[in-house]
Amino acid sequence: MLRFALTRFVSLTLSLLIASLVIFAVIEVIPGDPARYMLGINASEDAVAALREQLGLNDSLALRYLDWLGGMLTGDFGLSYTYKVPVSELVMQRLWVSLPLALYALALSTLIAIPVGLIAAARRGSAADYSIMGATQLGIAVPNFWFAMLLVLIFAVTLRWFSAGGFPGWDAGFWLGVKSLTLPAFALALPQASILARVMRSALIETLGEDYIRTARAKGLSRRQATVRHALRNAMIPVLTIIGLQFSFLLAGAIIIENVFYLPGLGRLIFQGITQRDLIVVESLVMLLVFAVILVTFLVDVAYAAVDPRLRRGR
Amino acid sequence: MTKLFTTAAAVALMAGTALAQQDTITVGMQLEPPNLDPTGGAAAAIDEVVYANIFEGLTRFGPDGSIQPALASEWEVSEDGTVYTFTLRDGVSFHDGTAMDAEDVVFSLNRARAEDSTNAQKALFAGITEVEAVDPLTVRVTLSEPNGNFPFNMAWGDAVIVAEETIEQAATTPIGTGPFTFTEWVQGDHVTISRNENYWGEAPALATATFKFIADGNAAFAAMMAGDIDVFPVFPAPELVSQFEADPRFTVIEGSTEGETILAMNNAVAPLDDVKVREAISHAINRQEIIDGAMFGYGTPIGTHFAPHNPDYVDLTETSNYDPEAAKALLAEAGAEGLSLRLMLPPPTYARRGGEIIAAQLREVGIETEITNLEWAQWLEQVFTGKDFDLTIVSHTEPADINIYARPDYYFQYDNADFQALIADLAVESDPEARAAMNKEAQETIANDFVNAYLFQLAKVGVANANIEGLWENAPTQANDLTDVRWTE
Amino acid sequence: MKLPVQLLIGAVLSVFFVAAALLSFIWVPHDVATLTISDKLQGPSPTYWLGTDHLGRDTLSMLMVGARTSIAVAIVAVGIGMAVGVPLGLMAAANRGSLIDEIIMRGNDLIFAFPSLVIAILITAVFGPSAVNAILAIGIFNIPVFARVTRGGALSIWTLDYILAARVAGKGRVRISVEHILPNILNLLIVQGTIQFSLGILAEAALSYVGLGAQPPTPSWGRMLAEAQTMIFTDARLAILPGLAIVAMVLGLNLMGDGLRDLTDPRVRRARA
Amino acid sequence: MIGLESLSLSIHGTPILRDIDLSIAPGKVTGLVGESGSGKSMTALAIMGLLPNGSDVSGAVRLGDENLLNVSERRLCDIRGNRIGMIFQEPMTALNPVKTIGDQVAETLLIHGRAERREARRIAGEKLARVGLGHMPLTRFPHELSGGQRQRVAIAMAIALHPELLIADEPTTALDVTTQAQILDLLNEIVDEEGMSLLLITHDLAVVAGMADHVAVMKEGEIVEQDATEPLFRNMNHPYTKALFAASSHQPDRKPLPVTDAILTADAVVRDYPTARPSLFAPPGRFRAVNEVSFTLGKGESLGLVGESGCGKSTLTRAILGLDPIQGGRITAFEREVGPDFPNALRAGIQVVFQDPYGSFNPRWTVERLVSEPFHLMPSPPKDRRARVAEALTDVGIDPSAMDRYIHEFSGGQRQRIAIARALITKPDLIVLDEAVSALDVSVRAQVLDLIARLQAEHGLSYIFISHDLSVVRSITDRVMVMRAGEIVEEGVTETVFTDPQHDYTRTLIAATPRIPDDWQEDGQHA
Repeated sequence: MLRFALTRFVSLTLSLLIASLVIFAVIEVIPGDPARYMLGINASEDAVAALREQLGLNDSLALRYLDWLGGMLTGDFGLSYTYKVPVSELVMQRLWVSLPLALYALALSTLIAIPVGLIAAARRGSAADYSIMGATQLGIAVPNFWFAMLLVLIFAVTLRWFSAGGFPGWDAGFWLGVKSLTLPAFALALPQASILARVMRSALIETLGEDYIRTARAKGLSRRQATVRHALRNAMIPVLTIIGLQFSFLLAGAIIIENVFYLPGLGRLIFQGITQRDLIVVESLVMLLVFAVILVTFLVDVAYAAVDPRLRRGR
Repeated sequence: MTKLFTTAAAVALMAGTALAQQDTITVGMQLEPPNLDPTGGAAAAIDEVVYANIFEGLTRFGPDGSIQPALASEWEVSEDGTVYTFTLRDGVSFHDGTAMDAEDVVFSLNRARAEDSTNAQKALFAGITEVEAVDPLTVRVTLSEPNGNFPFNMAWGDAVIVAEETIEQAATTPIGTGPFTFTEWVQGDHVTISRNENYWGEAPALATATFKFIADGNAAFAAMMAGDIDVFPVFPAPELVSQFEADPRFTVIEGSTEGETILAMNNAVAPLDDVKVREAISHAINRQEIIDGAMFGYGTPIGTHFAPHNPDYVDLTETSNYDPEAAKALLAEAGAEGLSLRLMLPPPTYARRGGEIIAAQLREVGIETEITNLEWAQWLEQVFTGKDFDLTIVSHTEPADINIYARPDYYFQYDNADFQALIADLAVESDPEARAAMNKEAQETIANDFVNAYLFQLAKVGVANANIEGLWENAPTQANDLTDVRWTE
Repeated sequence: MKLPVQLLIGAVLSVFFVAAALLSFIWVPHDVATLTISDKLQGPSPTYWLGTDHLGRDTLSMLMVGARTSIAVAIVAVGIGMAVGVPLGLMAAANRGSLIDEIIMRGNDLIFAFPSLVIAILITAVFGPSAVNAILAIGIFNIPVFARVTRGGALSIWTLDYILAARVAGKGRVRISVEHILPNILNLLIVQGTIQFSLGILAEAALSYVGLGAQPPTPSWGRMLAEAQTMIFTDARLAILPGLAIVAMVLGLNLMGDGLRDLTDPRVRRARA
Repeated sequence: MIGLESLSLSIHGTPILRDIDLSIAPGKVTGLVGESGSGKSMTALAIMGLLPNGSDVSGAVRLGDENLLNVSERRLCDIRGNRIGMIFQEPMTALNPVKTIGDQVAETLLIHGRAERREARRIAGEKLARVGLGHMPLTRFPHELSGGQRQRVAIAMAIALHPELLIADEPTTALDVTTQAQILDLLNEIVDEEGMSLLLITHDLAVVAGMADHVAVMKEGEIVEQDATEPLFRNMNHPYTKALFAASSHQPDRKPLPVTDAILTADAVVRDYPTARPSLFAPPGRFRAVNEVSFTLGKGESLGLVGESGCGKSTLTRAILGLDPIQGGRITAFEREVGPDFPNALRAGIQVVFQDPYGSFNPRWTVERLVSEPFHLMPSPPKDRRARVAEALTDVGIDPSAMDRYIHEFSGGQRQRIAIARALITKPDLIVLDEAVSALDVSVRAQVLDLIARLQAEHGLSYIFISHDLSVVRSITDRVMVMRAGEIVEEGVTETVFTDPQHDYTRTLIAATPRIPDDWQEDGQHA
């Protein structure tokens, strides 16, 4: 296990290093001067030049890359150009919106998808199966931002059950925070739940066709017992993969939803960072997201091992 | 049944709101300020939060655009117009309790004009040769040449008075002299300010005010409707305003801004260096259609680069009236048929929607356009600095900025020596009547040269709870002065 | 053999939109480049079957031309993904376990690790927003998908005896990949292609919605949604119609993909027989 | 005590079983024999009530005074595992990979409420000991066990509640011959000691001959003949029984060819596989699959290679074909070293036929293209390509008109013939037959063996005949090598090796092979 972890660690570090190079290179070639953006249309040339100097934009590329990389290793992500606060502070603030939102959406999607997929697989070919499959097809086809618009229209404007968006902060009370994340979480969860339910169903159907299910039935297990005691855990492997992928997606991919509900999350921070040419914020955030994805992938691998004993000892 | 329930809920909600919000207010803004230091950035959102609320200058803009005393109670100009002596108010202190005196003024002005200054409007301070503290309540400013605009310059948000000890942290925790003190900033969501109990003037009616940032027009609408926002001084989606007009809970405040929205043309490159082509383009444009289509009727047509609410304004819209036939004739005359031009559009709605309409209108007279949407940073780099464009749409929101036409290196590259001389004279002229005449001449010159196609004066369309009074109607500068804002019930 | 119902429904929906898109090349009810501002925001009428938008353009015509944009972007993006991903996948499978396989697969993982929408935003920030760059952004993320599917499918075929037979017949890896592997994973690729196609339509809509896709005056469904967003309270039709178009097209493609998979998957076929 | 009465079954309208009458006597072993598709397994599943969806079944399955076809699903659950246990063919997939073997055995007890968790685990331990796995911790997972061990776990699960009937559906087909012998012994022992009935389903006549008290022969969904074992073998009243018997002990008619000079020589061949690195920075480990194997094959000779799975036969084959590099020694064919640089023209002299008639052909090619693929080895493909393909097809007994058809239109036996045609197309000197008849039913296998024998005589071919099946190797080879763990343990003239094996392992192999007693065959055999 240690060797497995070590090998993974080396390749993980290498991936991160390559990722950091790519990110830095891409972001540095984005046209647009942060200093001029900050000072606007009437700024004099020497004011812009002075600001460039102040922001360290006149240093060589290599120097700035190394600076950035070195900073990150010591946990110092630098100072945001526009906000003038440490990037880590900005990120932490936003993370307290994005992370709960991602987890909320993931929980919703999992809680909806697993029972639904289970029912569809167990009653394969029944009316329930067909309606579930039809509904999930629809769920996958609906763009989540459009669904979000509809949710706002129904629940915020017409019914007024929820506010149309915004996030009061956790200080305002836990339930208030949860409430304001509910519509966005549903908007995010719908397509994810549809995908997950389908994966769950097909994985389960596949496992139910395995020989050991027949063995279990020959032992006297009922169809339901065989499904719950034998098929479910084996079917969890593909489901786990999707859950892992979805988490990463939800963390970073909520940009549009965050915009619809004007939530101060990571996605919006990236978007703002790009429009404001706050390069250091963008670089650090993208890097962080890539790191999160790689970490989640690693955790999913570990979770596999927990589910499947065949994977426990090395390779 | 459902309807009854909804209505009851709405009534309950409103009653609750009214009671709870007697002296607090939530102000909606489309853009979040990147930081809160008005001397360190150009973003309008900074001034919209801090101007006249947290920070004050020697002078200030009044709601009608007039220049009023602020931290300076009065000022004198020397005979030759080069020395300004400001008398400061007594008993003014910063929010941290330290007194504001002449040294702070000297520091603020010298900092803004220093060589390594990063002030976005450094030009405002360009003529200053010396700033002295005569005594703790008197400041003398010496200019290299007379400047009738100097009190006007000092009213800008970029010229507010700050303290040396606290300026470094102004980006995140601003400390000024204004009627409100900074309370908190939840990045990405809101800024809260509270009443300054030690304010030198009359204390404001509001105990706290929260600026909430909502970029999306829909969300802004929903938040207004839900009562999450009490006032949205510049509502981001004009197409939704009619909904508020129909609703007695709200008042719609329609005012003017200093924003001349123009179709800027690159005067230095062919074929736009030919005045006939520029004239043709000006005649090809139907302003009312743009105002209706892009701004849903909000906006005043203009024929030159000057705000219609200014007493010196001349209506020159007829010079460049909508006349596609004339446009075609002019193009033929200039030998410029079958033109294809690049139209660069920055992000605001007026530009993006207006651009589509203009493209269609130009097509009618035989000019094809290739639209490129740009972010502000790209627009600044490519269009504004790089001057790599044919046409662009932008609103010039700085007040009284016709002088930009005297800068031949300005992005639209209008180079007219007579006009430059005129503006130079204007700068040193302080007689109001002479100034008015010169302003008129300037307006006519650029209109007749068809430097740019002048579209409309950007309207300021705000939406507010009907029970709020004291809001600015117009926007002589980008600010949300909350000093006199109060609830009526 | 009986065609699966979902394949039929899917094919009908997809063909409907493709036909509308093709028709738009030769005929639309109203020219979408002409603005009739005096006719703005009209409801459905005999002149404008589905009404007009805020600039007085005919919604039906916009939807038809928008279908063209969506389909074109999605097809080219999938094309890029296939053109690059399939050879990479074949190469990786043919050299299983080698350094080249490792590099290709790690490269794939790396692309997967990047948040796609963020990268799309970055790409458009670098090159400017346009349909071409939207294609590029969507296409890049299609590459690892196809590489993976290809490699997975190819690996299982490489274990079959007829590959050994081909090697005994003296054929090299490239030749075997082209002659034996590719034709036998084609059904996999078609199914995946259909799915990626529908994802491409969703991605194009999302990118256009945030203003990074097709640029005006080119109509696109995502842009129509973005423009109609603030109209949802006054004229919900404008926000609902393009959304429905996206849903119907994506639904059609997904149903078709699933139907094709059922049709080509021998396991399902056996169960059906 | 279990009786099938006029059991008929159709699935989605396709008739599968017709009027099956069979009674399974208590404490006895009943054998059910038939070729693939004869309906043996469906009969078992019908007894268990585990038929697939769409099944339409009539008749009766009597257990005590109940007809299992009429009782509720809940009642069936009570009976399954409790009164009837069952084991299946594939030990590798029959166990749940994510549960320990102890839990899986204990589950039988738990599910029927016979014991509490702790008690169930104790009994599970006992039952595992009963099937010869006493040394195995209960916490092992199936993937840590060998195939034979897994089949033992499956048996332990099936007998945990001491059922009246145990159904074993091809329980040893997937196992090596020595393992098969052990499992069959175990089953015998259990039936004897516990007095349960065993329904043994197999395609192998020799297995039932050694195990069963009563045998039923199935063909196309019907029982064509049943009787006590010995009388049935002695009498063979039904022609199908006779045919089946004949095929299973078929000896192709062949004479050894005069062997001339060597065409293939292996000299101390070593083939290593890299395995996982033992530690992070250490070089990868090595697994020696073929260890210093040497032999010579003369022209016109038929050389057998026998061994159990994993002994290295297939690895050696791949090395001979020049598909994989070798790490030591050398292989010479036609006086050139076989390896990556082996010229194509010479490669054409060595062709191969694989085991799996389904995986051996690209399903998207026509037969013509499939058969002519080895022409790739020639510098320029022959002009008369179609004629050559037709010739090869005729040679193997396939009508040349098959040329434009696709492979899925052919049966398994026909496919193996086409595979042989493909091997013949370049007129090779040597054909490697890698388990070429192992996947075929006995009657088809007999025909293909005849074909192989005939072709050798007609074309003067040399064969390397690789198989795990000793009787087949015995019938078709001149010389045989016995391989075990990468090494040749015995080599010699086939008859000598089989009648007088020298090595212990060879003896074990021969002893483990089930045989029909010689004295039963007098009447039935016709060559």
